Amino acid sequence: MKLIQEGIAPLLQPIDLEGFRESNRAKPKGMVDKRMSEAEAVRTFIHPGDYIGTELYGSVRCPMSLTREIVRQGIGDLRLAGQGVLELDLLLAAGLVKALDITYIGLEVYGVSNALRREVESGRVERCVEWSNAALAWRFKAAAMGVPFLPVRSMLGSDTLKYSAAKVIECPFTGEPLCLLPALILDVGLIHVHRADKYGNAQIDGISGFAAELARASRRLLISAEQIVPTEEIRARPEKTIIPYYLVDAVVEAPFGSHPGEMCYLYERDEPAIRAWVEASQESESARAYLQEYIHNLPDHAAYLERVGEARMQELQAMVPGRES
Amino acid sequence: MKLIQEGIAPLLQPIDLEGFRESNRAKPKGMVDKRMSEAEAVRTFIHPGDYIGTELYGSVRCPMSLTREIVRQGIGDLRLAGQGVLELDLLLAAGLVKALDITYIGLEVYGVSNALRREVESGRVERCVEWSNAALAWRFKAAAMGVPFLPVRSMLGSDTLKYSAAKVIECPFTGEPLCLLPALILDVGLIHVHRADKYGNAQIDGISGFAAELARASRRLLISAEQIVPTEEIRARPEKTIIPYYLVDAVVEAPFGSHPGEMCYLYERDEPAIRAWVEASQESESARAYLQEYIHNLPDHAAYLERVGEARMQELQAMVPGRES
Amino acid sequence: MSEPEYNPSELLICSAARLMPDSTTAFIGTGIPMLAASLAQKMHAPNLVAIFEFGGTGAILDALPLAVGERRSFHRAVAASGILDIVETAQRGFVEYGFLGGAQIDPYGNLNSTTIGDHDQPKVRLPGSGGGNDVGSHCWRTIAIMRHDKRRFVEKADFITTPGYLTGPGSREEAGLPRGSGPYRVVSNLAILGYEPESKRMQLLATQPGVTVEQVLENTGFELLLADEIASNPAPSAEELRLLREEVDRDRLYI
Amino acid sequence: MSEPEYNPSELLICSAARLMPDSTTAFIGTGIPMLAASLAQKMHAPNLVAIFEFGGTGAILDALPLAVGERRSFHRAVAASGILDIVETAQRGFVEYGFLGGAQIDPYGNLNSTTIGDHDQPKVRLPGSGGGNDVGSHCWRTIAIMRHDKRRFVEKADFITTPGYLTGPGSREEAGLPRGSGPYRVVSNLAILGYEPESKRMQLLATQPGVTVEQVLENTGFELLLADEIASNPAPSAEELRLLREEVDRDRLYI
Repeated sequence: MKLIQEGIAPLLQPIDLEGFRESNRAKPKGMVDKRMSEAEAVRTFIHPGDYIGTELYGSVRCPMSLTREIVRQGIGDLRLAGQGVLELDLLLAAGLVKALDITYIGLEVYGVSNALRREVESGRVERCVEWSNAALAWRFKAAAMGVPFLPVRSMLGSDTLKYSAAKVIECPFTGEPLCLLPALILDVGLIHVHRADKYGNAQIDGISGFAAELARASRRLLISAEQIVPTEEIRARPEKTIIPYYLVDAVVEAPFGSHPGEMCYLYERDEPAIRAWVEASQESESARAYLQEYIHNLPDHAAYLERVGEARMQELQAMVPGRES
Repeated sequence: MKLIQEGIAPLLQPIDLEGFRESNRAKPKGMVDKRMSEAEAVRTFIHPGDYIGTELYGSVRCPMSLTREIVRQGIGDLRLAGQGVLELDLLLAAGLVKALDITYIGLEVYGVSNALRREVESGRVERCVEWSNAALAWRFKAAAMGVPFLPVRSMLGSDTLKYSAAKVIECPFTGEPLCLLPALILDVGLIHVHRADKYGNAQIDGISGFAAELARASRRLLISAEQIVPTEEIRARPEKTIIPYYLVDAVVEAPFGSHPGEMCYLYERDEPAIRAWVEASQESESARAYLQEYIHNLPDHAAYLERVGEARMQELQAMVPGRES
Repeated sequence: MSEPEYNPSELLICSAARLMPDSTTAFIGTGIPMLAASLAQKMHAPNLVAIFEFGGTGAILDALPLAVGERRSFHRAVAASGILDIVETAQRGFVEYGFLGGAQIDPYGNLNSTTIGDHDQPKVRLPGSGGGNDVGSHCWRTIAIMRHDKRRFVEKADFITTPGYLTGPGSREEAGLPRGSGPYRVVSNLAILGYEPESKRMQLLATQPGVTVEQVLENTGFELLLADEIASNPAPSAEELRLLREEVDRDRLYI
Repeated sequence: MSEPEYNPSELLICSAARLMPDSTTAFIGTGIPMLAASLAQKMHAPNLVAIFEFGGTGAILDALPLAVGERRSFHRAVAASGILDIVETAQRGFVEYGFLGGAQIDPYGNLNSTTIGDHDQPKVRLPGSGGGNDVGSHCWRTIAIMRHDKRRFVEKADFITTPGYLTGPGSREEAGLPRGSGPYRVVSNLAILGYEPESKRMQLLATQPGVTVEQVLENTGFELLLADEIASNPAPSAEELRLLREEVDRDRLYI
C-alpha cells in the first residue's frame, strides 16, 4: 500500500473524530424547545474564527436571514466551506473571511464574484484550498460517517488536487490510484428548510442538496425554517425527516428566509433583488453601501421583509406552482 | 501509510469497478416498459452461480414472491449477501447456496436457523465469510459510490474481521487503525417496494433499510412492487424515488409480495404462516415438504395468494393502521 | 405486602429497563431490549430515544415491535431512515447505550454469536454478528443480556464476534475502536455485572433476588471479580410488572 | 429561401444540442448546456435524461432553469435526490455526456476555471472547480463550450482545474481516472473540435458557418490538428431557432 501524492495545502480544520464523538455525546437528547431569533442563534453559537458551512447555495434554499445576521454582528476571521453564491458573497464583501476551502464562489449566470476577486487578489483572504463540489460534500459525508476520509475518483491528475489537502494512494484492493478526501468537521452549520418543529426535526421538499451530510458534519447546527410545525406533523411522515432534532442547536422561524433566493414550491427567486447585489458587488464601495442599506440599517429579518414588502412577497409566491398534496 | 492486518477470507466477488461502469453505461436510459412476471424476471436475469442480494429481510418488505420463484426454478450454486431471515432460509433449505458473505441469518425471535446450520455444518455451503450488518451495507454503498472500498470503525479487533476479506490500515491522515471494507458489486439485486411505475421508478414508505445502496450496487436489478402506478404519480413526488428507473431491469407487480412478511402501512406479518416455516425448517424432511407444498406445487405467486386466501389477506390488511395522507 | 411473582424473562426485562436513564439514546435490538426500552419509557424514561438498526429513530413504543425493521420500530418516529444513517450516527458518537447478546461472553465482555467450535468446520453455526459488532464497536456503553451458566460465561470465547475490552486495558483503542467506549453492564438471571475500571475484567455488582454470590461464582466459567460491596438487585415491582403485562407485552409474546 | 439570422449564443446552443442523441444521460450545468438540453428534448431527443448536480434527474425542461439547484431542475423529475447521489451515479458510469466551460483550455482538453497567474497570488481569482472537476473526472464524454480566441485556447493552462487527457494517451488511466472516459468535443463560436484518437490532441472537425479554417487556426494558441475532412457545421435551422426563441428561452434570458 503506497502513498502516491499529497496536496500541498494544509487542513483548515483538524480531523478530530474523538473530539467530535465527545461533543455529539454531550448534545442534549431530550426534546427541548430550541426556537430563538437569528440574533440570539448567531450570538450564541457563532464565534470569531469559527469554521462555518452553509447549504444549499445563495439563490436556492439558503439561510440568508442567518447569513445577514452574521454580517450584522460582524463576526470575523471566519473559515468557510466555499461552495456558494450570494451568501458567501455577503460574508466576503463584509470582510469577515480569513480562509476558504473553495470549490465554487460565483454569481452563476451573472459570472464571477467581484467580492471574491477583491478579497483573494488583495490577500485579505489568506488562503484558498481547492476542491470540487462533490469533494466538499464528500468531506462532509466522511465527517457524518465518523471516519477520517472517503476514497473517490474525483480530482485525480489535476491541479485542483495539487492545491488541496487530499492524498492519493495506491488502493490496497485494486492497486489503482485513488483520491482520499479528509473529513471536514464544521464548527457551525447553517441550513434553511421548508419546515421544522420546535425541537429541530426538519424536512425539506424537492432536492436535498447536501443538507443531510452538512447537518451531520456540524458540531453546532443552526436551522432556519419557513414554517414551524407541530411535532405530530413530523411523526406522521418520519421518512421525510432529513435532520433529526438531536443534531440541532437552534431553530429560527424565518419566512422568506431564503430571499432573494428561491424556496421551491413556496416562492420564486427575486431576480431584481439578486441583480441589485450583482450590481452593487462590482465595486467595494457600492458593496459596502448595499450591506449598510440591506443589513446594518435594518435591525432584523422582520425589518428586512418589511423592506421587501408584502406585495412583492405575494408576487414571488404567485410565480411558483404550489405543491399539490 | 501501513497495512496492519488482512482478513484471511477471499473476496467472493471481484471488485471490478471498470466492468461495473461499462455495464452501467450499457443499460438502456430510455423509458422502456419493464413489467414482467416473476417467472420471466428470474429466468431472464438470474443464472446458476450468480452472486445475489435481497432487501430488506425475510419478515419485512422482502421480495418473497421473487425468492420463491428462484426456488421454483431451482437456480443453484448461488453466492449470497447473507443478511436475512425467511428469504435466505428458503434458498438454503432448497440447497441452492454455495457460499455466503454472512452477517446474520436466523429467525429473529424464533432463534437460530436450522436450515443454515444444516447447510453450513454439513459443508454444503462451502464458505462463510464474516461481516457485520452495517459492514455489508457499507460494502454495497462502496459499490454504489463506484469506489473500491469504504473506511469504517466496525469489525476492528474482532474475529469477525479476521474471518472476513477486510483490511486494516494505518490512516494516512490520523495514523489510527481503520477497517477498509471492499466494495460488493452484486450480479443481481432483488428489492420489494410499495410502488413503482412500469419503467422501474420505485418508492418505499417508512424506513428504507439499505434499498438505495443495494439497488445501486447491482449489475441487474429486479423490483417487485405492491402496486404499479402511473409515472405522473412518481413525478409529483420525485424526492420519494429511492430507485430511479434506469437502475432497473425488471418490474414485477406483486401484491402481498412480502408475505408472510409485513409491508408497513399495507399489511401485517402473518405470524402463523411464519411459524409454519419455523416449525417446518427444524428438520430437512419437513423443510422439503414445506417447499413442495408452498412453492413447487404452486405455479406462481397468484396461486400462492389463492392458497393464502382472500379472507386472510383482508385480515392482515385490517391489522395495520393505513397511512393518513 | 408480599413480593409479587415473576418469571426469569420479566426479571431480565425489569433489570435492563432500570439501566436506561431518561433523555438518552439507546440502540435497541430484537427481544428483551425492546421490552426493556418500552418499559423504561413507561416507568422513568419517557424521553428515551429508541434507535432501531434499520432506520427507526424516536419511535413511541406503545405497541411492541417483533422485529428491528418492522412498522412498530418507527411508529410515530421522528425519523425513518436506513441502516447506514443509524450506524453512522452511532459511529459519530450519538448513541449512548447499546444492547447485546450471544452464546458466549468472556471476562472482558467479548461476545460470540458466530460459531461454536472451529469456524470453518463448526460444531454449531450461529446466526453471526448481525448488528452486534456494530453496536459493540460504536456505542458508548453496551449492556449484554445473558442467561448465566458456565457454558455461556467462558474464559475464552470460541469466536470474538463483537469486541468487548478485547485483551484488557487500552486494547480497544489500540485496535482503533472509539476512545472511551465499551462494555458497561451484563444483566443475567443471576446477577448484574460490570467491569473493574483498572483491569477491565468482569465484576459482580449485584445479585438477583434469592441468588447468592456463591451461586453466581459457581455458574461463571472464569474468575469473577467482586465489587467492594455486592448489592442485591430489587425484585420487579408491582408497577413494573403491571406495565409489562398489561401494556408492554399485552399479548405475552415474550413473557 | 435565405438563411435565418441568429446570434453567437444561438449558434453555440444549437451546435451543442445536436451533439446529444436521444435516450441518453447528460450532466447539465448552468447556462448554455441547459438551453441546449432543452432544445435537444424538443428537437430530436425527447428522452434525453437531464441530470442536475444538486439532485434533479429526468426533469421535463419546458421551463428554463436559471440555476442548477432551482425548482425547474427537478420539475416533474423522476427523482430529486442530492449532489452525492448524482455524482456517485456518474462515478459509477451512468452518465454519458457532461458539459464543461472555463477561462482556458489546452490541446488535451484540460480546463482552467480557478486562477489566472500564480495560484497563491493570482492575477484573477476565478470561481473554482464547482462541479467541473467531477464532471470531467466521471462522465464518459465531456463537451466543452468556449468562446474561441488565443487567450482561451492556450498551449498550457495556468491551472488544471478539470482533467482532460492531461499529458496525452494513457495519462488519465495512469492518474486513476475511469478507463475510456474523457473529452469528446469542444463547441466554439468558430468551430466544432474533437480529439485525435492516437495523440489525444485537439483536432478541428468542422467550422462554424462563414468561418474559414485559417480563422480558426489564427484564433487558437496552440498547434491544432486537422481532421482529414473538415466539415462545415450547418447554421441553426429555422425550426431550431423557432423552438429556441418561442419555447426554450421565451424570456430571452440567455439569447
